[in-house]
Amino acid sequence: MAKQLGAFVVGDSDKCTGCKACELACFTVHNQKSNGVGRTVGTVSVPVMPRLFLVKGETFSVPVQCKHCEDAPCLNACTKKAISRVDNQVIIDEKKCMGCKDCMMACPFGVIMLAQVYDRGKVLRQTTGEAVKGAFKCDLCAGREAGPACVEVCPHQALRYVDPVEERKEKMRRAAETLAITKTL
Amino acid sequence: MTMGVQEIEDAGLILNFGYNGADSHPIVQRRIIRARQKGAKIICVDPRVIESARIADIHLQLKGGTNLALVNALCNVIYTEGLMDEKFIREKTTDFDEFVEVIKKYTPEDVSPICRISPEDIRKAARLYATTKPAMILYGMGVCQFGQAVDVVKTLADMALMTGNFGKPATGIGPVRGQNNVQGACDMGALPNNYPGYQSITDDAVREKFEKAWGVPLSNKVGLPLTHVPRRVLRPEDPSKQIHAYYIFGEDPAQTDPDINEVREALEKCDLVILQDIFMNRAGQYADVVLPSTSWGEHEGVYSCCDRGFQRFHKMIEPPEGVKVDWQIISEISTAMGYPMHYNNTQEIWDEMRRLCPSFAGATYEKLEATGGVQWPCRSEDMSDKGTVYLHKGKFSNPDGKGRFYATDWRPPQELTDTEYPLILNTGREVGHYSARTMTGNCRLLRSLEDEPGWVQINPEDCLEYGLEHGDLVRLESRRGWCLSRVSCTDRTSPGAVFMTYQWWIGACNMLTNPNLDPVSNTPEYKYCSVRIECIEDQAWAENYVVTEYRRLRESMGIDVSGEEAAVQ
Amino acid sequence: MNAFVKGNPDLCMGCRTCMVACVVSHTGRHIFELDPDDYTFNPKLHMVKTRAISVPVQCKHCENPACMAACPQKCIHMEDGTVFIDTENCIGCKACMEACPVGAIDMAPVSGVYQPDGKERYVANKCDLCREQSGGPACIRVCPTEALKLVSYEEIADTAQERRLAAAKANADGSLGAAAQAK
Amino acid sequence: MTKQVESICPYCGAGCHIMFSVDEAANKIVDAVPAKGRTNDGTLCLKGHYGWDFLNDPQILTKRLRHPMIRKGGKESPLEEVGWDEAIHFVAGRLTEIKNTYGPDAIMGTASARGPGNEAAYVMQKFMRACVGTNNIDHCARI
Repeated sequence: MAKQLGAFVVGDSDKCTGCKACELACFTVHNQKSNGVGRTVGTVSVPVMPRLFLVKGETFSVPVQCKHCEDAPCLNACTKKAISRVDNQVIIDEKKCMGCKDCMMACPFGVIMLAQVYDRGKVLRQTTGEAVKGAFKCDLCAGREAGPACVEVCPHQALRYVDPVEERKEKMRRAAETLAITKTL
Repeated sequence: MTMGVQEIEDAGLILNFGYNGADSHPIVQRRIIRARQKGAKIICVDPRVIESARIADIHLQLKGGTNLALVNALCNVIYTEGLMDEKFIREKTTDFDEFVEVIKKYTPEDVSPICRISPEDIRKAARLYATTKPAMILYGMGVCQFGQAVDVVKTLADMALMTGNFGKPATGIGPVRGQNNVQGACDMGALPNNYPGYQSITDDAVREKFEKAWGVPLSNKVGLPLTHVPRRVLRPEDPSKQIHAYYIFGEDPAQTDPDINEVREALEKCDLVILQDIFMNRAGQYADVVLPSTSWGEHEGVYSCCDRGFQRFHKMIEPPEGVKVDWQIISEISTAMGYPMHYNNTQEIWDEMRRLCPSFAGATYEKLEATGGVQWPCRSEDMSDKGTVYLHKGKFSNPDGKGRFYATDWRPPQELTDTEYPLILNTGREVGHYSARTMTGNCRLLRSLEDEPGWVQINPEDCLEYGLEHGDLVRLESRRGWCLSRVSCTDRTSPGAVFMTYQWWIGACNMLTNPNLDPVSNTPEYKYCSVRIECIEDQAWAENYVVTEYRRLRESMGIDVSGEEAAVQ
Repeated sequence: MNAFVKGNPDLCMGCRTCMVACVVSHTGRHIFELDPDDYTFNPKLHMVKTRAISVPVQCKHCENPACMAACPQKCIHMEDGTVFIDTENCIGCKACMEACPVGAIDMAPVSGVYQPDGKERYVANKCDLCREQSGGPACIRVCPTEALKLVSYEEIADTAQERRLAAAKANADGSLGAAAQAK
Repeated sequence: MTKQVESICPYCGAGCHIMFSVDEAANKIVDAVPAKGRTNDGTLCLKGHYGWDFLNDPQILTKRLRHPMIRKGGKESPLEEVGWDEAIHFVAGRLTEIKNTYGPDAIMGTASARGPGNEAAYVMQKFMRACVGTNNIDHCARI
């Protein structure tokens, strides 16, 4: 059956040690082609801008990123229609973005950021010389064979790719089996 | 059914053989569940894990098409281990010895490889049935829709005879009749070999009674079962026996008969096809004339429910303009053909019928109204005669008052699986929809719960082998036709066996089913034919086809589909 | 403490009357008054069928609901024994769906309400014990085999107490040996 | 004002009693609740509770037939609405013609195991036997 709900990545604060490998992987994968960022030293030619954000509190640390909402405030807010749904995932078309920041304000998770856009290591300039800035967020590494880089690289498997429909089926099956145990009441 | 539905929950043991109450009669299944709660033992015999199997003490998950081998083996164990009710057999039955000659050959060890059930389980089940009283047998289409249906019914009855499970409360054997008035249609003689009240047309005295009552000579030639119609239209052995007119009243053979391609061909070729119904249905597309009749709720009368219960139903709303009551339409056609028929109301018809049927004579409208309904036989009009809850009390209906044993050898279904068609197809009901779906299909809620193309249950092992995921659309083919369906990956069906429900137009499993008939009952072998699965690479095309084809079929039924958005991408 | 609806797989036959009842109950209107075109079929309990079990699964109205904690929009509230979602501010972010260990929350379309890209609005959907309807949970009322039951903490606590009593008695009988049973 | 009528569910063989409330002025059924029948004892299944839209002909799947229709130009031509007299005499004429040409056993009839009820089944088998003159009458208990 066609996918019904968008997938997303979620962190497990019990496993996460705050090492930020996920952030670096995310930045690298999204800047390999455009800015030649490789795996070795010396190829980081642009500022590091990950699309998931590690958050540390006194008692927890876990990355936070886009949930690809089903009634996405960012998509609803974007008057330029630069945000659309591709195979149920919410994707920003960075070329169309005017940098009006509505999506940033709309997102309740704070996972959309605005930053200068780089190409081949140099910042893109507008006709009047100012740097081009665009909104960007997690795109689930759309088109990447092995799926989200953050999930793949995390040394503690603290990040999980969630297909909510499939996971729910599994959880309901377990709940049904529990009901077979608690039927005595 | 020899017993009443209300008795089911008082049974000590229920042998639930080839019957899926949960999908066919949820309210009868309720009684089975209540019986279980009150401590009844349940033996479930079904190739799938149906609801009764889930709560059964013993579930014999036999291979499809091996019913008689199993029943013979069960009888074998009861006989060899001396678990019979000797007194009952001596006093109340005949032909026991001939019966024993046959079942002797069916030891659990011989039958085990045929049914794929261990000899121990066969022995355990037979002992449990024989030693738990009172025991009743409930069976359904899992018995009747086979090439060897009548033999299995009789041999199941043998089990009850061997153990004296007849003529007492919560015993006996019961086909739980499917539809709201299928028992009634049989009661009223809508059968090629019986007048109303199961009085045989070949019995001269009976025929004379009806000739006197109806004022015309009557034919004593047994008529045609409806499953022979396609053959008699397309390829009559004897041209003089060809069928040229088919008066279809309240049926949809183009949806619920087996091998629909052949049925549709026959309807196209038949000179005159008349459809009398409340909704346009699939057969209507081949009808030369369509007569609109009143729906349930717009007329009154009597239904017979599954356990011989006559019950009054009432008119509640006025029918739309231009629609007539069924018996009025038929009376007018009869009068126009020279046999005047005129009734003012259903009570007149009912009273005329009662005078001709001794076993229904006592079921007056007044009594049905006062008591909420009576189970026939009900012979005296006196209010004291409240009908009969269970049959065969004291004696059987055979002339000698005895139950007759009957046994025969098992034979496999007609169309066995082979390398080209490796899977067994079993078909059955959808709980949320009903038969040809012209009523429930027009109920938004029931349609939202389940809709085209319906599901095909496939075992996880087969899903793995074919590379199928739950929810994929798949194409199923048999020697007779093909259809699409959606994969339900479940271990409730065994490897090598798939199951579909017959309510669907796109997932029309009757495009696949085999019209092989039981020689006596002429019921088709819906429960067993061989099919193959073809995976569909382009799932997007398949999803699109389901939507557009469904819309095209609805449009051909006169539904305005213009408002519906474009196909699913 | 919160109550919840509990299904019993020994009584359930998988007929899903409860699921349809749930949809009708939440339209707030009677089946005969229901306009077939203006509601969405979003039952708040779902039938689960394994080889050995048929039973509906729905929200357990937990005392420390993971969903309530996970919701960024603070749509999920706990009030008079029920955990319910006020979907007005829901953005369909599925945090609650992911957080719920029972799988009791799914996303359901809101009929006739569309997003700018033409997709119907989806919001979180879970059992609210029919708090806005009279007569309590509709699923319990229609189940033909009374397989669904409204369980309160008190009842669970009472049962626990009975079990403790039985266990203590068994313990005492056991330690005294056969003599005790003979009495 | 609504009238209470206890009747029988039109769907399966369980024969459940249902208490209907009928708004006679609006000619509509407005409520259906389980009644204490012998077999259902105050319970119903999903069809008994919710299978009622069909009464108002919502035309989701098929359409309610409202007029007699005949394919005047033969099998391929469309069905045309006609009056009852024309339909009755068309059927009676064609059946008589076929009966005279090929004999009564060339005609097959079915009764209905569903809504019409026992009386309609009785009249149909009487029509096939007394008027047409054949025992070619059956119904879908067979299938």
